[in-house]
Amino acid sequence: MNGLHDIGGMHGFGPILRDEHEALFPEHWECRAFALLIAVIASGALSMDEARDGVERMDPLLYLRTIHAGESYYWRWLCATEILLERKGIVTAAERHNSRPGAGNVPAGLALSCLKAEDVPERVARRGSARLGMGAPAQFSVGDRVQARNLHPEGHTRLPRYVRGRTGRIERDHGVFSFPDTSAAGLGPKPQHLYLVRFEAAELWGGEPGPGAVLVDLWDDYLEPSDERDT
Amino acid sequence: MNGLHDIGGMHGFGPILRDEHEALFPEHWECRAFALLIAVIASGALSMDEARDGVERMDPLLYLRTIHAGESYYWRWLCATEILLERKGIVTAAERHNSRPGAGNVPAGLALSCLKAEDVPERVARRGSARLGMGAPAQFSVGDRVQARNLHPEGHTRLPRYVRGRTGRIERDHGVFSFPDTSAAGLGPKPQHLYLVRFEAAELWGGEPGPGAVLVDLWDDYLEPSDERDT
Amino acid sequence: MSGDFKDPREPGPALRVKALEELLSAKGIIDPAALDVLVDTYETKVGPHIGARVTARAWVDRDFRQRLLEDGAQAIGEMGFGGMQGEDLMFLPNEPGVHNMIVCTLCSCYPWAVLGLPPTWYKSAPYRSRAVSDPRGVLREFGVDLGNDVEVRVWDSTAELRYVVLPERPAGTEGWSQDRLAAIVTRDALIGTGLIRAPDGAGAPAP
Amino acid sequence: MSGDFKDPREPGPALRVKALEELLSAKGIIDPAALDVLVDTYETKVGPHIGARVTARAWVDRDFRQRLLEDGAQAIGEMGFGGMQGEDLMFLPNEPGVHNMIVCTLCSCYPWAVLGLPPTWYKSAPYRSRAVSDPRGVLREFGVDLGNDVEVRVWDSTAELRYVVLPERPAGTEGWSQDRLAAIVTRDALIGTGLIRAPDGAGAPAP
Repeated sequence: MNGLHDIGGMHGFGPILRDEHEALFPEHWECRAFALLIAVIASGALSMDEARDGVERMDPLLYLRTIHAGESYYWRWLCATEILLERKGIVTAAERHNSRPGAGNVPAGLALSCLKAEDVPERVARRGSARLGMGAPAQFSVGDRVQARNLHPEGHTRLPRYVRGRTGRIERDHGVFSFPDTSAAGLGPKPQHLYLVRFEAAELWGGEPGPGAVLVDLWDDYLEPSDERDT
Repeated sequence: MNGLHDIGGMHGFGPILRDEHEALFPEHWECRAFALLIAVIASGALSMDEARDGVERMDPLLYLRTIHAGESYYWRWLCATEILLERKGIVTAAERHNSRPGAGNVPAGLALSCLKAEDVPERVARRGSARLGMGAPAQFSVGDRVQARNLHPEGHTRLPRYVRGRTGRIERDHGVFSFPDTSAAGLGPKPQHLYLVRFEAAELWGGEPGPGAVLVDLWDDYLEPSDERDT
Repeated sequence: MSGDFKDPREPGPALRVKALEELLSAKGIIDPAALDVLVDTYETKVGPHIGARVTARAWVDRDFRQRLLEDGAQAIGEMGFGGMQGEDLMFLPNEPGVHNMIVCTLCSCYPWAVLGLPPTWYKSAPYRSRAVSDPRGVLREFGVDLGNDVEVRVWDSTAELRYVVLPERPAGTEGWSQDRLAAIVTRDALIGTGLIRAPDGAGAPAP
Repeated sequence: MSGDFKDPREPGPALRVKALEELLSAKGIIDPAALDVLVDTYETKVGPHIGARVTARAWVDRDFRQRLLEDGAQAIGEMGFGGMQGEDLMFLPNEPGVHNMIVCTLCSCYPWAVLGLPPTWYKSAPYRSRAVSDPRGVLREFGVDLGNDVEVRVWDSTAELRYVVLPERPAGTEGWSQDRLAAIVTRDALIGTGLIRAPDGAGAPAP
């Protein structure tokens, strides 16, 4: 989705405002919104990919207020949680509005497991990799020149606009991961290789004052071979 | 400037809301903001390029409210007028704040001519072309394949992000026009050819349901020759 | 934090416009009476009826149509029209298999001299964002369902050229007067977001 | 019109979160007591002190450093660290002539397991927009002025990999204990928006 969230390379947002004394959760609701989304993900009701998709579908104006006008970041988590639980039929808008469960219940087929307080430490400390335990053919190898495809999907994607159509080099093969575009849409993990791709700053932005590069993790489906010569 | 105004190809703004009975200027201030900017441009105090630059430099949040949340379009004109008159030293922020002229006056060197009521009809109906009455070498000819440069200027530009790096064909040479990027920055007109460039929809957006193209007016400085084969 | 224009410490737009107008008037840069005339011009004189009359003439006058397509500003000048935001003008003829549509993705450029000031939707995010990337979807929202065999050309007004769609004359309007034809030309058809259909009983002779 | 969340008819976030929490609790999907523990974990247990301790050890223990660069998650696991938002972890060593910096342009991914939850500026438009296109300008705002001979590598966290900068050990800290070294490692240095300087009198023996 070409949304406001895809903000890399934009201008006009002014200086970086820092507050070294800010509280982690200035208002109480923020810590609840934070923990709520984590607990909902832990229950299996939704995935991180879906959560990101939910943030991207919140109203652009409110989204902008959370990144530019001092509104709490956790508005994004709250909106994403509401949007996704509604999409999945787990909490309907009517239930939210009435603040009480409706006649319907959690849809059959969702095997949810409630995260209990005593299991939180283990959950937070769990070290399992997000890599999938399955093989998939790798389209590229380290050192290959690749071009990011010029895709404009209306759904969730992790291919930033600023690299689309630009040429880079595979720096590392991270292994096989779930593909966010299909995963967020409920179409399954579509397992494929994820690569670390290095784009020279000059390739992305034109002239730069010194040497530089942006390194981005991109999936096989985002990439095609490049026939551009090395620079 | 890669700003929120450069919105072609974005998603997430919902349906097109139409009101067939809307007034031209729902609130009185809107008609004054409209006419004020036109009169200021007519005075020679600023150019259309500068006016667009001013809109792009207004706060992103207010800008978004005017394109997405029902705030008046003429906020853009009002903000642009304020920003530019201040930049040029014609009306300072202090003067606006106090609602009275300060000790300083219009900077010397600006030969402004006030648009009088009796001259409005002639001004509105004036048919002079915006083409410049001077020659400039044309880099391209009708039929040439061209690639829009991948430029990311921090100042005003009329090269939309969605065509950057994409390949099209020169359909028409409009003649020599002033170059907005330098004109808006007060660096002069840098006269050059302006072309109508046709980009196939599939080149811009990937797969499309039917044949289509986007036609964009682009200046010589935005373009380079393309060695891509015809499709 | 930056930029919330509803900050109660900030004056609203009415006060801000008034302050600017008074300051510029005091400095001799603008004449408030000229503002009155400008507003009146676009409220009462310049509007889509101009585009409708130009279109009707192009439908009945083959030579005019040709001149219109060659140099739009020159041709509408013959009819006494033209001027601001229409100095360099191209009319885009719809034909069987080709549909044209105009937009300004970067701001809200519009052929004022032919259509007056644009409607709010033309200046808003949903239209500006999707017209270039999903024109068929946009057209469907306007009730226009083009077959996938029709080529859609979207004209993004990035320079001082101004574009206007020249719609196809609907069947069943043979023998109509220019005035009667002008009455069925809509603003949306001239933007390219509408088609012109002859009203019921169109084939009947003019009353 | 759409989306003004300050619409007085809409409940504020506190009420909305409360409603969701109660509904999900009633449905048996979440346990409010687990939320308490999650909040406490990130308020009191997981934070940039972890990254500081890892860094200090990497500075004094060459073998650990090598393991850390080979598999960050595995190596910090030796120290009892790791977990959520740090399952796949790469440490990026700064060196003479190479400076690393992390960002997430698409959302706000951040190596929680090493740094805790990110500061607001990291999640905000000015940093996210400019880190990739103008990193030197961003660094200057943080008081870091890199020469144009230094290569700046910006790591945009678009996947589940999490990146952490491994800063250079400042001169004058020879012989310091790991604890003393950890105390000078800043969160910003681990993001790549700061450099670590030894405090005055750094060269003196530890007290």
